[in-house]
Amino acid sequence: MFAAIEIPTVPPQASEFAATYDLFFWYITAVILAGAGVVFAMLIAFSYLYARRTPTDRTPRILGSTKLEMLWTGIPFVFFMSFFVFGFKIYNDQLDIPDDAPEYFVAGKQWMWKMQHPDGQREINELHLPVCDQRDASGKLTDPGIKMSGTSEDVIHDFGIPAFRHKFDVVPGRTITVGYKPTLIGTYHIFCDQYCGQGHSQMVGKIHVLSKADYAAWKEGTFRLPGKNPVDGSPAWEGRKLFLKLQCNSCHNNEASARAPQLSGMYGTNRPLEDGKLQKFDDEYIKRSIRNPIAQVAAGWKSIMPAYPVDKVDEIELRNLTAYIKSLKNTDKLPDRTELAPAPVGAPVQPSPGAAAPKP
Amino acid sequence: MSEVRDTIHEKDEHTVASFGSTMTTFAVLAVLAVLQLSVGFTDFGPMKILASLTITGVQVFVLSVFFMDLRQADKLTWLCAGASVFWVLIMFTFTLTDFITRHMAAY
Amino acid sequence: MAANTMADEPAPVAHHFNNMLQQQSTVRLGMWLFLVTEVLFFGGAFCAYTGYRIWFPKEFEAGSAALNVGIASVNTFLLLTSSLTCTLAIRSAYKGNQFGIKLWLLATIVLGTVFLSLKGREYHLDYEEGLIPTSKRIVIQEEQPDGTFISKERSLFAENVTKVLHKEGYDTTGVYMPRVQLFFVFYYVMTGLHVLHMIIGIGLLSWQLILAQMDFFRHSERYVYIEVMSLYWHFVDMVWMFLLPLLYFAGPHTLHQAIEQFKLALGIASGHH
Amino acid sequence: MTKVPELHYTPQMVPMPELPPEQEANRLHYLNHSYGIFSWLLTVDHKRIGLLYLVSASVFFLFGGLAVALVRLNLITPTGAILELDQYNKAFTAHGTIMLFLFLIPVIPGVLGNFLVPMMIGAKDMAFPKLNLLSWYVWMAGAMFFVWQLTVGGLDTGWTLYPPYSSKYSHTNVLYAGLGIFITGFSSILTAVNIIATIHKMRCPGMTWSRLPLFIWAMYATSLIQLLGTPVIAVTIILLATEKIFGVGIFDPALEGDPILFQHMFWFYSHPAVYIMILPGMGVINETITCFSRKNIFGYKAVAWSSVGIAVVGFLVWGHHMFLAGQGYYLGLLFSILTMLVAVPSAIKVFNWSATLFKGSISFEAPMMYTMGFLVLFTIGGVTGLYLGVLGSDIHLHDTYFVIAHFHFTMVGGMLMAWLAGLHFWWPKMTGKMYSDFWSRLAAVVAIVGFIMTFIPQFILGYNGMPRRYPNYAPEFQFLNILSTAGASIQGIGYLMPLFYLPASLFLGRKAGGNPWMATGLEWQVPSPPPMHNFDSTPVVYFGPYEYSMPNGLGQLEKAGMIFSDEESTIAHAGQSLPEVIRGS
Repeated sequence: MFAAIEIPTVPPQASEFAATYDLFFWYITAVILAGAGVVFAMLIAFSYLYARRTPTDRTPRILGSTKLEMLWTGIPFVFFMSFFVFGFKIYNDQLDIPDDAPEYFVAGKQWMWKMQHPDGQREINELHLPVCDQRDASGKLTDPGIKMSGTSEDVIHDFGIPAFRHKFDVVPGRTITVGYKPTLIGTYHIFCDQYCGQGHSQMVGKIHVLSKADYAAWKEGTFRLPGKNPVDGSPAWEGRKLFLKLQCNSCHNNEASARAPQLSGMYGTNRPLEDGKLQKFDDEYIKRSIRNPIAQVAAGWKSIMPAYPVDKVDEIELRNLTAYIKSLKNTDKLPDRTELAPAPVGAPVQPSPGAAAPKP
Repeated sequence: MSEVRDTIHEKDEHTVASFGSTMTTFAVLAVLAVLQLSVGFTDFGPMKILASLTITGVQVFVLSVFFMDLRQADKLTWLCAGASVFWVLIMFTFTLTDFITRHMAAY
Repeated sequence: MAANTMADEPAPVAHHFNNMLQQQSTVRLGMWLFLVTEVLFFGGAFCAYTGYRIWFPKEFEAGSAALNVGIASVNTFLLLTSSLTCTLAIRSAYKGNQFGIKLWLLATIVLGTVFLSLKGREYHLDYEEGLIPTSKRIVIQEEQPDGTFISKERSLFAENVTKVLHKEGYDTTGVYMPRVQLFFVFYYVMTGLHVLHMIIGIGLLSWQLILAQMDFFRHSERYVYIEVMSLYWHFVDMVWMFLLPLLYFAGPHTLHQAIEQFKLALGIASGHH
Repeated sequence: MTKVPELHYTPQMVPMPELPPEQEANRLHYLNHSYGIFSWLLTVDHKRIGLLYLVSASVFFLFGGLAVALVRLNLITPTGAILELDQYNKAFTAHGTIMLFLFLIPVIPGVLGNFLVPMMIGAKDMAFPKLNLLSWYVWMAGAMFFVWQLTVGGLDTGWTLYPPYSSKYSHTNVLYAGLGIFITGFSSILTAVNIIATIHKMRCPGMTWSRLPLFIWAMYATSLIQLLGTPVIAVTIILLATEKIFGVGIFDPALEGDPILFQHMFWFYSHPAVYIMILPGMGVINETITCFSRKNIFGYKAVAWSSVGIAVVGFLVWGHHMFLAGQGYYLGLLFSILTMLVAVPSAIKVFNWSATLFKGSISFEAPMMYTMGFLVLFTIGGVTGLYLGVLGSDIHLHDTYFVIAHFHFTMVGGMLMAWLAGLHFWWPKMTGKMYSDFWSRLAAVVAIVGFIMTFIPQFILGYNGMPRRYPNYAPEFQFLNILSTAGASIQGIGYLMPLFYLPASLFLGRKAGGNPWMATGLEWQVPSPPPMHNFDSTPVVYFGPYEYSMPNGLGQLEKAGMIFSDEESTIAHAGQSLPEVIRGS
């Protein structure tokens, strides 16, 4: 165990933010070392110079000095403010994320990290990311990097990647989005930093930053699924499968007797609600209507739809359903109510007429 | 030397309010309570909460100044009352700032 | 007026005080400091309440609409009167009127007790209507357009509160019941804490009454003990002044409804439907 | 009048007591005026209540220490050396809750505050002696709930009790612990009421606000925080308990609640609470550093008001615990800038203390050793706090060992050092006996060295991203963890040593005499142990608290500071002009 003692000194700088962060970190360190140095110098010097010589030492009656006190109130204050300004700047910069960045998704649950790539590819406790290497002439990174949206299915967790100098709490019931620009190829820790129960320290993972080529290859390697199912793996496709599995199509369909409103071609339009207000048909509205249908009922429809809490439709599935409904153009029909959920991956492709579709 | 030897304490010498003024205070409070109820029983829409809280504020002021004798209390007692209000305000300001602004932008 | 002649001789001062004035002002300050913590205590609850009310105004009004304002309205005046009577008790103590002390203290205790019993009745009514927050779920049969029945699982609380609200003629479309339940949690916690404080207050009053019975207040300087106790009592009244508009009158109510509800509470309801 | 001996002394040769031995032997004081268990359990004497706190707080300190011993041992290997996962979680939770609620918060207000506040301001007792005793019993009752929940399986939520974990997913004794927090909180409120009332209403003649010892200012600020903060944690616990017992939502997002609201209300108390813990320590340092450098405090007003400043601004910064918790962006901004403000008063204090040593006559008995330890360690703790108060730098360090190291530098390196300094400083006054100089100095050195060895590695661990509350960790962190554990054991020895030589001093120690340190405070002008009601006659104060450098020595000093039976000399010295004051040099 002690054969090769490993003493961590500085963690790898694996993202653009990490570089900025370390600059700031060492700036603070320099300043406070200087400040503390002054104090320690005073302590040492005085303890040496003014150590009690004779028991009857006389000491001058010094009550203080307004000038000095001003000085050591003012100077620290100025530096503290500089910390604040600098710190706020880097905090702010890492918050604005390019819109064209592909969105990865992480859902924490006791005690694992469930990740999903933009194309629907899922991983547990591991995440493969492409490195950012497009730079302009000045060497500035032009790669948009990636978006990382996170939420939790039970308690509060915290998705932390020391090598990126980055972490954020994943809070149940909310989705928080941050951005990464990995710059250094390698494998790094993922830690859960917010205490979440017995397995807290087991809730760790690895983040693999791969070159763009390797990333593509990795995709290739893991993406082809057995059987001939035409799975394209996108969230929308996953959503469609779910749409059938949950039998949303028994009400949301294109038949005359449909008991629920039309979904295709709705995205982005304003829909009238029963209380007369107009509601924009956006992601938020879709998600809300699945979790809590009666909150905003579309005009002219009875609120007969059951609610789907997190135990019925978890965060990732909710996201997939949303993606599917989003993807429905006016032209494409909703699956009609007789269409069954496709057989699961690996099952016989053509279900024999007798065999019912697997119900959830 | 008794003057010198008297310990330091911020003096606040009280007398009790006259019977008349006590009854007057009560009358005022009762009227305010009636007002409070009538506001409660009518529909002002969003103004309702403002109106009723204003009345409550007046009630609390009257009660504390006359019944709780802030009227003749010393600075220190006023400080207590003031401090409690101030700290409650601190709590409300920050917490509610979060409740109101979180949806605009959160980390 | 034997009391007065006795009040002339100075009251004994506690060993660590120099004079009566110091003792009195210290005792007074002590209670004020304690009230500061009480304000922050209720402040915390109100803060949480306000936050959620900002988020869910619709549901909180709905929840409030299901409450019994009749009892609340009457209680307001009971508590106000009790504040008056305990102020009068201080006055009698200051004047050294022993009978007055006992009379007014007793009056205050009685008023407080009536308040509590009415409050208890209100809780009981809520219980009967099933307005108790719970995680229980029930299965109900719901008729489909095609005449068939399908069974659905609903929250027990949601069903009950919907029933009550419809009875009150309140339109529950778009009201999300879990949030209404949140309102009711706050209703019970805040009124519960208030009731708890009233019980403690009545305890203090009774203690003072016993002291009065033991002629403790023969020295009129000791009126300060009744005063600090009354400070506490006034504070409890003050809390109620906030609870009334925030809990009971957050939603729509009418005087008629209040009267009906109060009759119902007394069991002399005249066809309350 | 108390006769103050000349300056020829070291703790080895403390001057004999003033009274002739035979009188001294049968002098009545607060320890020997009555005997028997009930004379202690039913006492309303603030000094005896102080000792009650001393005993109980020390016991709980051992409990907390035991818990952390398990934690540190477990961290020797990356996979956990001795404990199961949930055992570890319970161990660190026990360490946190016990150390905070049963030691750090009550110890200095309870022991030194009770013992010294009345004596320092020349009062016979606390304003409400019975309440004072009650608050000890209430505190013990609360403490019993902690002990009880430990015996029935412990608590595994961490002392922060964040829902929804604590309210929904943890099946340990959240309710007992919550009850414990609630009740001990009630006790600290009562103590605070008592101390503030005492300071306002019971000061002896001449003891104006500008002549109060700075320890009193610190206690005042502390009590202010306890008064204003504690009730909020109480109501928060009530809400949490309601959610847990009835399974209804208040903080649970699945039931429309908001977990972040809990964090707001929790930190509204718990951030000021860290100032409840450190301010009394700062107060002690003011007393010791002036005494052992024979100097006036440098900038009395600045130090006094910075205490109050910390108390007030400390309420405006709680959100810096929640930068990453998902609170509003604008709020984070606000809290970060306010945090930078609250750092300033602490900086002022540190600089003023260092400047106090200037041109002093510094001697290094045990209390001064601990004081020096405080100055060094607290400075490090303070400056490392800046990383965590800044939005940008907190992102990486949040919830890592960097945080652990930071607050142990302030809480242990600051508060615990100050507590030991105070205990050693006033021990002779409390017991009338002087402890062994050698062993006390040795203990101080051992503790400080062990401390540095324990927590410096944790800064590096934190910067490398090792999260807190991890029983198992990545193998590359092992070496530093072993180092830290080794340091912890050295530190532990340092804290155990006083447990032996202090009690031993009761039987073997020399008589300390009224004023072994030649200190100027009122409490030092009565024989030790002090008489039952502190002062035979109400003292009168004519000068500030730290007149260590009056001309022609202590003869005048004693008249200057505090006068007893003969008023004439008092009055005579009243008008006398002070030597020149070096100000604004």
